[in-house]
Amino acid sequence: MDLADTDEEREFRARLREWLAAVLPGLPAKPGPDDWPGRRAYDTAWQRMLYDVGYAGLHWPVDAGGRGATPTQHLIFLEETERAGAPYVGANFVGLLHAGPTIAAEGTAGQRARWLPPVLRGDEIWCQGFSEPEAGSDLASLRTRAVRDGDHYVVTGQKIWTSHAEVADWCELLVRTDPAAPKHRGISWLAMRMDAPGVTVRPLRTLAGSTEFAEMFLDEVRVPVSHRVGAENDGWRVTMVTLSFERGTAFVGEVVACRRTLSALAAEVRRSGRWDDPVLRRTLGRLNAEFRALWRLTQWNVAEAQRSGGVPGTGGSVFKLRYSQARQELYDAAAEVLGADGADLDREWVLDRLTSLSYTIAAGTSQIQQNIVAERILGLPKGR
Amino acid sequence: MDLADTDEEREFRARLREWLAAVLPGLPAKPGPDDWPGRRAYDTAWQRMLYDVGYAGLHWPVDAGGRGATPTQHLIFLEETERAGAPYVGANFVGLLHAGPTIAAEGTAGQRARWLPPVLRGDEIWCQGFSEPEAGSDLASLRTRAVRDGDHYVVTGQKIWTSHAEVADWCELLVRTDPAAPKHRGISWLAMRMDAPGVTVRPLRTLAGSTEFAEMFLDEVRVPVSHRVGAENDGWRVTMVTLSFERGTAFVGEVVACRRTLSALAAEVRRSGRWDDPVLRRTLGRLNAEFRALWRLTQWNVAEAQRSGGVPGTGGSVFKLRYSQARQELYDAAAEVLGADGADLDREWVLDRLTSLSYTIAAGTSQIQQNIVAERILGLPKGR
Amino acid sequence: MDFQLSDDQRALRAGMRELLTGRFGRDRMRAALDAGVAVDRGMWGELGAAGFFALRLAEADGGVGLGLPESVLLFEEAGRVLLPGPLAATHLAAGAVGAVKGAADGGAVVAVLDEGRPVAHLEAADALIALGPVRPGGVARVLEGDVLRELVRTARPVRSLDPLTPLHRVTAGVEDGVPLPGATPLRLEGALLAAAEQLGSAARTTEMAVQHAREREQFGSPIGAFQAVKHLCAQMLVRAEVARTAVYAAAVTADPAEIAGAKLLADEAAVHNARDCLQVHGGMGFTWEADVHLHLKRAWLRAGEWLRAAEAEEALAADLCRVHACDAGDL
Amino acid sequence: MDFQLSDDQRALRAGMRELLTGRFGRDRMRAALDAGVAVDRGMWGELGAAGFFALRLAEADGGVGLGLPESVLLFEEAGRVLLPGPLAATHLAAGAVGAVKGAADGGAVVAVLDEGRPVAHLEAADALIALGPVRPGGVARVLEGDVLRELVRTARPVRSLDPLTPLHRVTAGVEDGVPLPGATPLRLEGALLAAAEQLGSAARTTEMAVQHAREREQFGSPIGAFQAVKHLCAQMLVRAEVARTAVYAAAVTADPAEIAGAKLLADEAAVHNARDCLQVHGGMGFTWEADVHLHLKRAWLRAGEWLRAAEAEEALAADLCRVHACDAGDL
Repeated sequence: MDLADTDEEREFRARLREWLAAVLPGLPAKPGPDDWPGRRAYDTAWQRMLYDVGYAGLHWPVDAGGRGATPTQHLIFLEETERAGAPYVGANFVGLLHAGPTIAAEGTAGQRARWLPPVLRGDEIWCQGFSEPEAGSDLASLRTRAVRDGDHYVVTGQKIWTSHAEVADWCELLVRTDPAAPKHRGISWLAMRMDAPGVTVRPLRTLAGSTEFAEMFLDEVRVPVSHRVGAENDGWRVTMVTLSFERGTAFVGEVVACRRTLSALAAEVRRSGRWDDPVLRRTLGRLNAEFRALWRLTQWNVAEAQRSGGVPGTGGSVFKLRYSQARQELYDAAAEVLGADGADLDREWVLDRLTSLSYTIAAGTSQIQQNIVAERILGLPKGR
Repeated sequence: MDLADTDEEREFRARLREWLAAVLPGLPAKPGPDDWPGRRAYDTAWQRMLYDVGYAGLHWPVDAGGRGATPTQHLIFLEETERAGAPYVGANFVGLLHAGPTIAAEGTAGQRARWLPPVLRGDEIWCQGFSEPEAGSDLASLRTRAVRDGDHYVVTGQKIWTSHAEVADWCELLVRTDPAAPKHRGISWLAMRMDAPGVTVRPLRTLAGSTEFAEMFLDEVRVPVSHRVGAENDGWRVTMVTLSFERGTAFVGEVVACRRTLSALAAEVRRSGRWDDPVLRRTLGRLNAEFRALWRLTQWNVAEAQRSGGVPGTGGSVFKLRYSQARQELYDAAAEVLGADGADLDREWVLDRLTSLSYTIAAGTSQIQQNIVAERILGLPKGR
Repeated sequence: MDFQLSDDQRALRAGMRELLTGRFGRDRMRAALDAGVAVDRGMWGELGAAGFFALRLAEADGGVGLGLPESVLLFEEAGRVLLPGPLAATHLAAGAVGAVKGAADGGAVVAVLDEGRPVAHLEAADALIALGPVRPGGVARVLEGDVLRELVRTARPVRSLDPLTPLHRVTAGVEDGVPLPGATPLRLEGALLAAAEQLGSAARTTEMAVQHAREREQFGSPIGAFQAVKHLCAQMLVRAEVARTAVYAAAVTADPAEIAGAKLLADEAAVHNARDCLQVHGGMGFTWEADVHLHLKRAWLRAGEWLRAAEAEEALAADLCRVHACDAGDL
Repeated sequence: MDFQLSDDQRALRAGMRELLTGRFGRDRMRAALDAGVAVDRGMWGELGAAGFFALRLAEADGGVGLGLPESVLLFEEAGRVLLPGPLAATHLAAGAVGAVKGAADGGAVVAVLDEGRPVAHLEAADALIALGPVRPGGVARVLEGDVLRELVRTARPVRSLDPLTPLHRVTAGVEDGVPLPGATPLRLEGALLAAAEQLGSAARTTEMAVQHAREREQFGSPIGAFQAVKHLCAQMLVRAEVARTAVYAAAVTADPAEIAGAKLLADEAAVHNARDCLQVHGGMGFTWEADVHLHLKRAWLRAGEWLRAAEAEEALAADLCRVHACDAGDL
């Protein structure tokens, strides 16, 4: 068991720090949360900067245009960029972490050549059309239909929880191509242009008041058959490759950020003269244990993935169950620290408390995650 | 909404207090926990005292030899006896609270005349043979078989969690009389003499080290058919009458005792000089809210039963879910209060902490209770 | 003892539910939300006409002459439908005879100033009750007219977590204003009324979760058939019912420790149930269109008002130190 | 970074598991329980021969020359099988060169005296380590010979909650005895070793619950098919795995705050998992014959040893006050 950087990792970290220190001060101001074109421009410009110095697609395979970095190097990259306050992956998220890796793993040579380089350069933005209002936790019960018409699919249906839909060029879309097959067997994966006729995007307001997500209505949208990745009706398997990526290092930056928040909360408590309240103090102390452990669990999962050749283990569900709860406890503690200011949306942490509520729901509810842990890791019987 | 005693209730309470104050000082010393004959003698002597002054079978119907008291009077009786430190129902428990009410409700005139008066007088002790090792939460899957042989049943099987088996005269027994019927439809209720040939009792040691329960092995025990209460194969329905009694006022004395314990814990914290620890203080304060509310919930359920003519409502499951958890939290708090003495079995509360662990399991686990609340009160669908 | 609602109490509750269903149904609530108007003077007047504020004012003084238990039933109904506005403060002002003109009949809106906390509904308020400190015997005061206008002028608006509860930061202290006659335990009564609203919210989110669990199908059956969902709903009911008996009993006894317990448990029930309701609703619960977030935000706000968890727990701890607390016959 | 067990570490762990399975399987454990003999000198010697105590003693001094991570793996195995005796104290005594003769090879039994707490395994002890106060820099001492004998003579036996951990109350203070050379952070290392035992117990009760859930049938299927049971088991695994990474990382870094966090989370995992294991077992879990109560009782005891929750939380809170804690590169 070793937590120290290897020589190579130390070198990688040092160079990255140096580069970040040099370029971050020159970045323009961050656009506002509702300025979608501005956010796209900001996020893609950052991606282009990463591309130009060779950090783009760090964890992608070399033959897909990536750097073939180890999971640990990827971890270091995410850790250092978060600690330096660098921009997030933002609008590039789906392209870099879902659609891109899927195309890299399952696409034809032509598909890889067409779609991967623009993702790495920040030239094209992808969004995700998986979730549907009626499907929810039962993702595979999706109903959006694709009917073959010559060399096109004609797609009709409704998608939800699509981030960056307003500014995306492409959508990775799950559609039902065989309504008669068992639900997991009749799904196909398509790349759909967002400017195709029949695509309507409507912002979806969340309880936090923001429009971070959208609904997407598809009315006889024509998608070329050549834009299907993987075999027809094999889309569920194709997608699972993508989803396991999501659970690998998706929360690295957030755990680092949570630890920073925790220190800031302690500082705020001292500043406000309430450090002599042991209830508050011990609550923060407990959360310190929690987030230290979550950071170590991240490192453990990454090291495991590294040993197994990059395949994320089942540790992702264990991590997500605990992290989603710990994050909610962190912002409950923040509300305690804020006291009378806890209802002021302009105070730091108040909005985060609201968004933290989605963590036990999004990307597999805690109930679904517990089923996964119980059935796939512990081997308990299915059903009931 | 009224929490005050009516004139009649005030009178009842005053007389009871007066009598308790007069007789309790003259009681002999309590026997040790493993002195079963001594415990039987002590408990039945107390029952006889209650009988002689008219408190025996307070909540039983008058035509069964009881006093036909209201649920509120029964509540007052349980509250006042607990507060005065009077003996518990003890060995008389099954007779007075399970078997007796079942016979009163479902027995023939002859059965009532034979079995009820000795219960009220403390002359005969009953135990309960319902649970089986393989049945557990699925009580109705019991396997102990009764085969008809002329005017007898021949009973073979195994029972578990039988309290007072060593000193009981009778056992209320659930047996399977029709193995081919659906599980709830093939059960009968029998009164079995504990000295019948073929009955073997073996003490069962609990994690608290005590032998409060026993296993009972039945090897071709002959039980007269005339000792069956209710119709053959109708024993499940007959039993449910009994079980609903159990959930009515079963915990009144305990809630009163928990509130006393909480006050004693606060006194101990002050005595040991740790009252300036707000974590401990607030923990006790929160438990004060909890047990005050549980007392009010008891009163609410009793008042509801009184209005509905004595039938306990579904509030019993709500109460048991919360109380079993609160009781465990109370003794966790006690362990905090005891600190270094928390591992000393001779200190008050340490053994209680162990026995409190059974509360989320016995008489329907919390998981089963939540099913009951969800399905019977909230109307959520069965299954899965 | 008859710790159940009387027929009159049931009728009172049914009447208020009917009034609110007609006057502040979901469409109206959503319209108020979109318009950003929390206190509707017309509705305030109708509440006044229905006796919502004057409920405990003596009949001789033009009130309804009922007690805390009846108030609690009305506030529970208000909590169910997320009725906005400083209901408890106006109700309390109406009870203290002549304290604020027009409070009893719904002609005046009375808000609360609790030192160090933001003031809810300040701009709509015709008067403010400034609460004394948490300790017993603290004197409450009334701020009106010029004092109030100056306070409003210097107040700083706060972007409120709860869209139907506008908030302002004020600089005035509780020493300003006219002392309220008598030593009315305003803070305790306010805490109890807020607890009743929390109870109503906790009961309502339980119903919402159960309804959704019955209707929403996933994996081939209603999600309410899955134990995970079933048990979330069961625990919601337990929380609501335990809070209910605590609130009702505190209304009957008006005992300070009992009120503290009621506020503590009702706050927990409202917050926790809203969260579980959100969890049962899944992604749909995370949208602005679902009402569950409004219950959660209001519950969070109310938990910070009148008597907070730390204060309630301390009061309940102190209560344990009364000699022979359990033998004093008040069990 | 390679935060995974090395092949050597796996082999070490496998060897210890094999030794304990053969030497202290369930039958032996139950026999020790029935006989009331917690420390078996023969087994102690075998543990010594296997390097359990001398693991971290330098090879030059006759030890194995390994580090805290390896110790933690052995103690995890000990925790799995409920191995009784003052394992951590003897291990620590063996590491401090010459502190207690015979500790390294299992010839001596060394127990712990922590002021104000009962002493475990006093009668079996050849020496006592008296821990200094919780604050850093506290000096630990060794009590042997006449000092120890006088202490044993005046000790009062305590009827112990954990039947395999006899307890005594002693009157001596930590000022007696010979100061230990160096400022070895004994309390922290003891806390970490105890945390490793808790981790082993938490992992074991998870396995016990899962096994029971697979085998026990109710309502026509294994109870592990019901979500209520399934989710209890899933949360047990989460607790054990989070504690595992916390304990392993603390062993690698030996950072005081990290050790405090590891003890806190491992204590919680052991106690909570034992309780959930009991719940999954239902009535059978409440019997003396089931092992689950032994895990719970030991877990409760260990949670009170070396570093308790309140102390750990305070240490972790203080850690947050270090300037730029998150930017110091030790994340």
